[in-house]
Amino acid sequence: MTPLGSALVGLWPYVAAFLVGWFVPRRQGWAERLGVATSALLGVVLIVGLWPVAPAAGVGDDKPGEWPHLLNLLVFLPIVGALGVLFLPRQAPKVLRAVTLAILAGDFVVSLWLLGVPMTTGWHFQYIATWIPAFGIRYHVAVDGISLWLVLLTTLTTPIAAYVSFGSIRRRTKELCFAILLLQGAMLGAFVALDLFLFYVFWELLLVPMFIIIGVWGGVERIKASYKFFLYTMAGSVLMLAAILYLVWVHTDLVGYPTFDYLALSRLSLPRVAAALCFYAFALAFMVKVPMFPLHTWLPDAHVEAPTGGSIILAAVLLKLGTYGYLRFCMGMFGGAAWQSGATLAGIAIGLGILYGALVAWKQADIKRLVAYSSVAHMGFAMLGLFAGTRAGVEGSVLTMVNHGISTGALFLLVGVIYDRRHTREVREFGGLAKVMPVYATIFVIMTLSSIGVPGTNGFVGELMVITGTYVSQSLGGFAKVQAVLAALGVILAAVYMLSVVERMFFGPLTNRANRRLPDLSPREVIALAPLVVLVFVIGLFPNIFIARMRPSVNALLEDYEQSWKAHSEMPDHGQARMRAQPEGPRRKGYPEPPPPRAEPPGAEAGREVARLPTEEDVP
Amino acid sequence: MIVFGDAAEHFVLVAAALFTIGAVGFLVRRNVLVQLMSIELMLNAANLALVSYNRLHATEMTGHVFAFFVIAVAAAEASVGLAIALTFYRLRSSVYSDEADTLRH
Amino acid sequence: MDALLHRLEVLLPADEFTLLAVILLMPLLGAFVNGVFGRRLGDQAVSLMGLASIAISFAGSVVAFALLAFAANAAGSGESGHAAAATTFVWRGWEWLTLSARAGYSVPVEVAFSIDPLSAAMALVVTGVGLLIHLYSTKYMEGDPGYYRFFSYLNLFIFSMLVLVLGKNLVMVFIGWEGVGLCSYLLIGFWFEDGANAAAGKKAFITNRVGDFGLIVAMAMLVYYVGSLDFGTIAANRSLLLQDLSYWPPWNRLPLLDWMQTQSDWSVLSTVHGWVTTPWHASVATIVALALFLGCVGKSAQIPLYVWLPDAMAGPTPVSALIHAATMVTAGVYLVCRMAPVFALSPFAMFVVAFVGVSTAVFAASIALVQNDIKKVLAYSTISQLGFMFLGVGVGAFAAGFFHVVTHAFFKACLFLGAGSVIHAMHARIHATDAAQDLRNLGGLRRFMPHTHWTFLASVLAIAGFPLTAGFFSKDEILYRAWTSHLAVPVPDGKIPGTTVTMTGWPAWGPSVLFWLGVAAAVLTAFYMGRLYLGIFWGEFRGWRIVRRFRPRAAGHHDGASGAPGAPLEGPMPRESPLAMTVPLMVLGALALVGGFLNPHQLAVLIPGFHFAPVDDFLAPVFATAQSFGEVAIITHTEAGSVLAALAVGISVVAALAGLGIAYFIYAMRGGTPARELAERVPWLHRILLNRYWIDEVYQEVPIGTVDTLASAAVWVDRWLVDGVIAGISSGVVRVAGTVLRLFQTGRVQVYATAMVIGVAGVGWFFALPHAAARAFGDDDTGRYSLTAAPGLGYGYRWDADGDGAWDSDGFGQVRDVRFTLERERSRTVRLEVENAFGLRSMRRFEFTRPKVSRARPAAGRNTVIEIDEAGGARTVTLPDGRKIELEAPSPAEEGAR
Amino acid sequence: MILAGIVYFAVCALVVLLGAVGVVASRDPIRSAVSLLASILGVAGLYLKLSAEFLAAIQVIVYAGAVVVLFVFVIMLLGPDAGSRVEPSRARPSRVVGAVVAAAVALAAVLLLLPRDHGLTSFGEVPAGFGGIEAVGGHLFTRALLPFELATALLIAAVVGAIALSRGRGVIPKAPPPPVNPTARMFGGPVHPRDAGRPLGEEGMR
Repeated sequence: MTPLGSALVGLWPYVAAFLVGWFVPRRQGWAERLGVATSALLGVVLIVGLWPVAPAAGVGDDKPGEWPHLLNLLVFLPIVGALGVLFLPRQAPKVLRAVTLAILAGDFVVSLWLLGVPMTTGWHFQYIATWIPAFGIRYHVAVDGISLWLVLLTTLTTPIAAYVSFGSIRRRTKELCFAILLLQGAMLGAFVALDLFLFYVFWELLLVPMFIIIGVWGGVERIKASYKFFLYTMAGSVLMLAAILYLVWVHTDLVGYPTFDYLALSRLSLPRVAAALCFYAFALAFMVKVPMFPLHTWLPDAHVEAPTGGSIILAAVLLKLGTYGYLRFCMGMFGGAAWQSGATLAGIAIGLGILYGALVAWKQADIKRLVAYSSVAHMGFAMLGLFAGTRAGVEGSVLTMVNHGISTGALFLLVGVIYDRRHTREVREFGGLAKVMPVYATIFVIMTLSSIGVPGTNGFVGELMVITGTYVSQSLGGFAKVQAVLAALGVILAAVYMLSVVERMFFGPLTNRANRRLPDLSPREVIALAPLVVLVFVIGLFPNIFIARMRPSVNALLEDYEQSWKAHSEMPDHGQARMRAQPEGPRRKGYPEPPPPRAEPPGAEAGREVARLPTEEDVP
Repeated sequence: MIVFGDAAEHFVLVAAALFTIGAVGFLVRRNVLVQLMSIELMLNAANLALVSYNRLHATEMTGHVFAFFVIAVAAAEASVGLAIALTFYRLRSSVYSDEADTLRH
Repeated sequence: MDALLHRLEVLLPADEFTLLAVILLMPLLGAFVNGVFGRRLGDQAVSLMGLASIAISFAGSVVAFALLAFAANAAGSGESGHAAAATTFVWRGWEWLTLSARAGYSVPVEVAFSIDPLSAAMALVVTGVGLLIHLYSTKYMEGDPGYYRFFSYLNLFIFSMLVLVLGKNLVMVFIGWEGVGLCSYLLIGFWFEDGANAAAGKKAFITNRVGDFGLIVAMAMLVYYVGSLDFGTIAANRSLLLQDLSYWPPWNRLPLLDWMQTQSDWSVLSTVHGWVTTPWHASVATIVALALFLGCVGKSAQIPLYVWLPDAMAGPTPVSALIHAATMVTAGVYLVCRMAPVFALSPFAMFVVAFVGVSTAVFAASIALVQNDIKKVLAYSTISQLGFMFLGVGVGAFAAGFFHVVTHAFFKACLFLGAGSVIHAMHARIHATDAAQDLRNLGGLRRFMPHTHWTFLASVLAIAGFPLTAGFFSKDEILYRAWTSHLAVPVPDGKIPGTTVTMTGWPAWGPSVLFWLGVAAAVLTAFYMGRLYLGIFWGEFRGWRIVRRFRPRAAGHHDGASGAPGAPLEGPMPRESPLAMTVPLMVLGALALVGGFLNPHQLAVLIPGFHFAPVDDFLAPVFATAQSFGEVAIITHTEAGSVLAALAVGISVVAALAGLGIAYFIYAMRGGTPARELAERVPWLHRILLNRYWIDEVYQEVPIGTVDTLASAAVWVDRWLVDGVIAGISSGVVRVAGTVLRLFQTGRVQVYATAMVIGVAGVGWFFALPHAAARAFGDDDTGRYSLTAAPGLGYGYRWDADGDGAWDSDGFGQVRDVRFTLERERSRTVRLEVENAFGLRSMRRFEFTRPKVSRARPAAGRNTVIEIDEAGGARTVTLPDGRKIELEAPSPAEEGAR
Repeated sequence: MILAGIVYFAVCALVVLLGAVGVVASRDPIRSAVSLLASILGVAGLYLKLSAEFLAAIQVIVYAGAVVVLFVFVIMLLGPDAGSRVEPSRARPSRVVGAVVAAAVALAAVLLLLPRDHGLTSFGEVPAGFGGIEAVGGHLFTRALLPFELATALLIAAVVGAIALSRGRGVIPKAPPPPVNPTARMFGGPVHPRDAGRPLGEEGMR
């Protein structure tokens, strides 16, 4: 066989997927076809390319092929792009949009590079630069198997959100482009930052563009909603800042030099009360973002008032920052306190997240509000998996984060579609839409099924893993089984509220005259939705390609979690803070070393004794 | 023997006195133009102190450079301040700062 | 033939049985093509695609079945007629995910499928009946705008059902399980323009979800206790399920209860405390089996979750035939058979299965007695028959229960298709769904629709249990086994191993109660089926006045809007359905008549020593594991051919004939008058049955109402408590603080400037004061210490470096450093005084103490610091993580001695 | 020689302080401006005494030559309104504060001039090139380059701000926007046929 022929044979799944995708849209339109076909192709590439294989033997500490500046590029491409957009003329919105989309697409392509290396234990694409040496602040970014997926989720959903926004928002395009790009950079930065100072900077930075997006392009009550969003999140993170400073101070006291580095601060074993206080300071910041009861009420308001693109980003990425933060920082740094509070918090996540959120969602008349409350329920699952602290639980939780980003993001997009057409989101305004908008109805039903966790879609995988992971959890103690059973009740309620809204919107007679002539999805909307639909099934059918990559990281994290709990439980009641053993092997890479001794005479701090004397000659 | 005018303390004293006069002028006068001039006096006092201390640590030029920047800032401040004064005069036909009370209440 | 099978066996090895992939993927392909491209392909291509995919799948199932039989035969001949384990062909797709069990143990879940005799039989039924119903639908659904959608859903359903049947582990079964539920949801709401249909679909889905909840819990428990979800592994390790599970109280410790315990004054409280803290025990097997059974109850429409099935008849009739009669609803029975090794470990759970089954059988049959909608009658009949199946599997007669699944698929599919044929005919003039299938509008159709009539009759006889029909053999076997089976506790001493907890056994009154309830259900079944048959096909046609050469007027296309019997409506002669619809009827009717001879146990009553039960023999290896546990035989029963068996056969024949006879007497000979008289004499009973015991209303009020109230309360809490209180309090604090701080903002430039000047003056004051600050350096090891005073403009210094309390010099100089040496355990107080250019002074003391042993310097980095005392021995070792190890801690006494 | 130094310092300090008092005390702003000029020149003299030749030059050029002239311009622009009125003299807390601070500084001066046994701080020898243009420039363009650039940005911002402020909204009527923005050419004409003839940036606004 000729090389060309064999290449064609090898390529047949891609070609087939592309062709099927090409022929799927019913109406003629090459843009639509190209978008869907590309999504199908990407889906196959994803499956084939990411199929988990045993890592090649001898993958050592020096990971070959990891370009150290990849994450810098990833984070700063949008931020620099945002600044660049400021220099483009606002009179040419098409150019602005094109540039923004190009930057976001470029970012997505760059992020695909992350998939090119095996996600072994430890940090990847690590880049460290000194930033403020006096306080031990470094620019330290890296990904592991957990943040990898959240980064990819971000780079995937933000372009979609931007693309959708450009379809419906015609006002102040320049500012919109700036906000979206800055938001993207800040979100990515928060996911990859391993220095707490850097993390905090990104964490706060992303509030600003989101605040602007809600406050400028939002609905009627947008000002109130954006303030609520901002204040809730800010209040939580201020406590986190205090806790960070305390940790740095303790570290300096113990080891002799300050550092904000996650690797070092996560080795601290604090006295119990201090650990609990720091844990709750961090947890509060994250739980506001997640959000967990009773800090969740900003979410429905923000979602309802935010423009479609803002809602998508909010649901798909911003909420994940809360769960990710809990996983990375609360569990990573205060394993003992997290373990101890796990059962209580899991109770809140189930009773006041999964069940309560579902009940409230059921009663909402506004579709967007309903989806927002369903987020509360879904994030309850994600948090439950973390509280359980088992491998399946944590993996399921990370997968649930991704799933929620995809399905809820798509649902918000779909709600935006109908809002653009009818300028209302009241469920009772609709009914029988399946007749006039069949494609729309089909995709909405697919996303609903994903949201309620029907097997074969992505939602099920996460829920199953979380529930079984909860059942076998040690950290939840005697409550694990009851809590698993109660969480499983959530799957019933999810079906109740989601199917109710589907029934009321799409089925039944077409009664409202205004809905008679609604156009079905436009090519732009189809293209935006196609990758999400493809991903629903890719994750649902081949979850292992995602789980296999996060497994080493999750294992390492849980191992540390358990050790941290042991150290915490062995700590006497009025014990002193101390450092735990430093991580071994690749996970230690990038650990902040003590600064070199200064050339000047010793004693940086006046009046503080330093165990070094002037040399012999100095002594009279 | 250190004579009058050869000690750092004397220069600093002049600077302190100049600053005090400027501050008092800013507090006492209501004329925006005079207030701006008082600010210039205070900036000069700061500059004088900077240069004196720099003379004390003569291996570095930081104080001079700093004073240089202060002069630049003072120039900027003067131009903007005077522009504000002009605009204020145009709006209120007055140069007295206590008549700028739109934001009160 | 054998040579061909040999070839195939080589081609398809048992552990790489790719034929399963073909069987599974063909319907999926059909669903995809029809769903996505269907509208462009046209109806012809759609039906061809649908039919062809199912036909290939069916052919594949036949081949797989033949190979299984062949392999079983080979194994059987090799091992002298007794197969030890069931032959299983496996196809592994890919690893789906990995769960974690206790202690981090991994539980891989594969996308893997296997076919053994049980699933082969089920797959044959699914694809076979599915094929026939597809064929039927090509005509039945003709002209429907959603034609392609219908076939897409139907193919998807077949795919999901095959996943369910062929799944190698519980997760795969669950995927199929929810998949069929989804297809059922879509197909019930197929004509979604009618709100009632969509609501019925939703009801079905949500009710099924309640059952799925049980399945998820069961899966979690199996992961925890067995560490696997693979059927083979579960069966092999089922002894792990014989553990004690104390499921009450669920908490470890509750403060409230502790308080209650201490209240000895109030005996009520301590009594309550005693009640609520008394632990309740069960074996894990019982809980797992009951959780699984909750899933089965939902899917197979048993009490209390049967309510969705009657409503599900809103879907097109072929859907009712395929999904809600022949295949999907029997999935619960299939799952119990599949998990038989687990169920058999718990006699209590088995009794629950059997009792729920037989109660449902009687209950649903009683409702079916008075319903007028023919599809509703068939729906309740389905529920009732499913109850029979559960009775069968519940008493341990897994093969019998499963055989009833097969025969029921034949006759119930035939009945539904027949009903569909009738409705199709009625649509000539009556288009309202309810009216077209109302018994009061039918009658006398045997003259117009002979094919439908005869096949319907055959199925009615079969379901009624008329001797020698399929239903007779299967149902009678169930009843007989209900009477004669005995289920033992799987452990010899009746206690859960390692505990003193007694396992609940099978009650003594169980068999007889189950049997007589079953007989009652059989009588009722025969009666209402007779009523249905006679009502449709006998008597006069009541739909409309038949007019020769009827010509529909343009406006006459109204569909008998009144719907009431005897409406003045004219129409043509009802016509027999086309061939594509009657051929499936005939095939299924024939199977309903003769299908029973696949397993004719009962002939042993007539012919002593007769043994011919291919189905039983074929399935026996599958259920062999469940029959016993270790040495203990769990399921035993009196062998066929005995007097008891004969008696049982006799009773069930009498029951069937009595039911049919009464129906014939009432409806054929007396035209239904006795029934009406009875209804007038006991109106309450009639009303109860007609309104289906008001169960739907009760459900609407009690569980749904409760959840509804809860949801309203939650919304209230969310709006007023969470948002009102939390946000209110914080905003109140901010408002008060803002009001206070606003007082300072006068808006006057001079005031701000004054504040600034005060601040600057403060800073100036600080600088005007002298500050006697100094840095201390020292080394405890050498005892050398030094102090360096901080510089200041115009500062003069004087020291008291020797600590004698007098200044070293009277005046102030420029000496900024002092150095001195200390002995061990000596202290010194050094004083420093500073005078500045303004003549102001400031003094400060510095205490120096050289310790006995140098104080440890905090470990920096990864150094291990070893401190050495005077004697030269190591004292403390500081590890890199900051931990200190005291090597020898001198006691105070020792200290003193030194 | 020593005496000359003492006299020089005394004269300069006197000019500085008297000029400052003149700035604050003169009722007529133009007198204040002239006093300011004197004070600034005095400071320049002190700079010379401190071997800061370059700064002294800058002080004269920038302050005396530009800033004070700017003040004079503005005062002339405002004409007689610029301070003819007698200022209201109510006893305000700011005056009290000012008086107290001034008294404190005077006290400090007296204290400072009293003799001490440890003496005053001497300046010491002047290194070669100290305070020259080379030394300052070398520092400015190496270590302080970034602030230097930022200072230029600040000055530009100040210029723009001053212009924007003094243009005045109500005085100069706003020019009507050009019909088609020139940037349209840059990106190939009107963005959409629908928007032809409409100013860019409003396209799609409904």
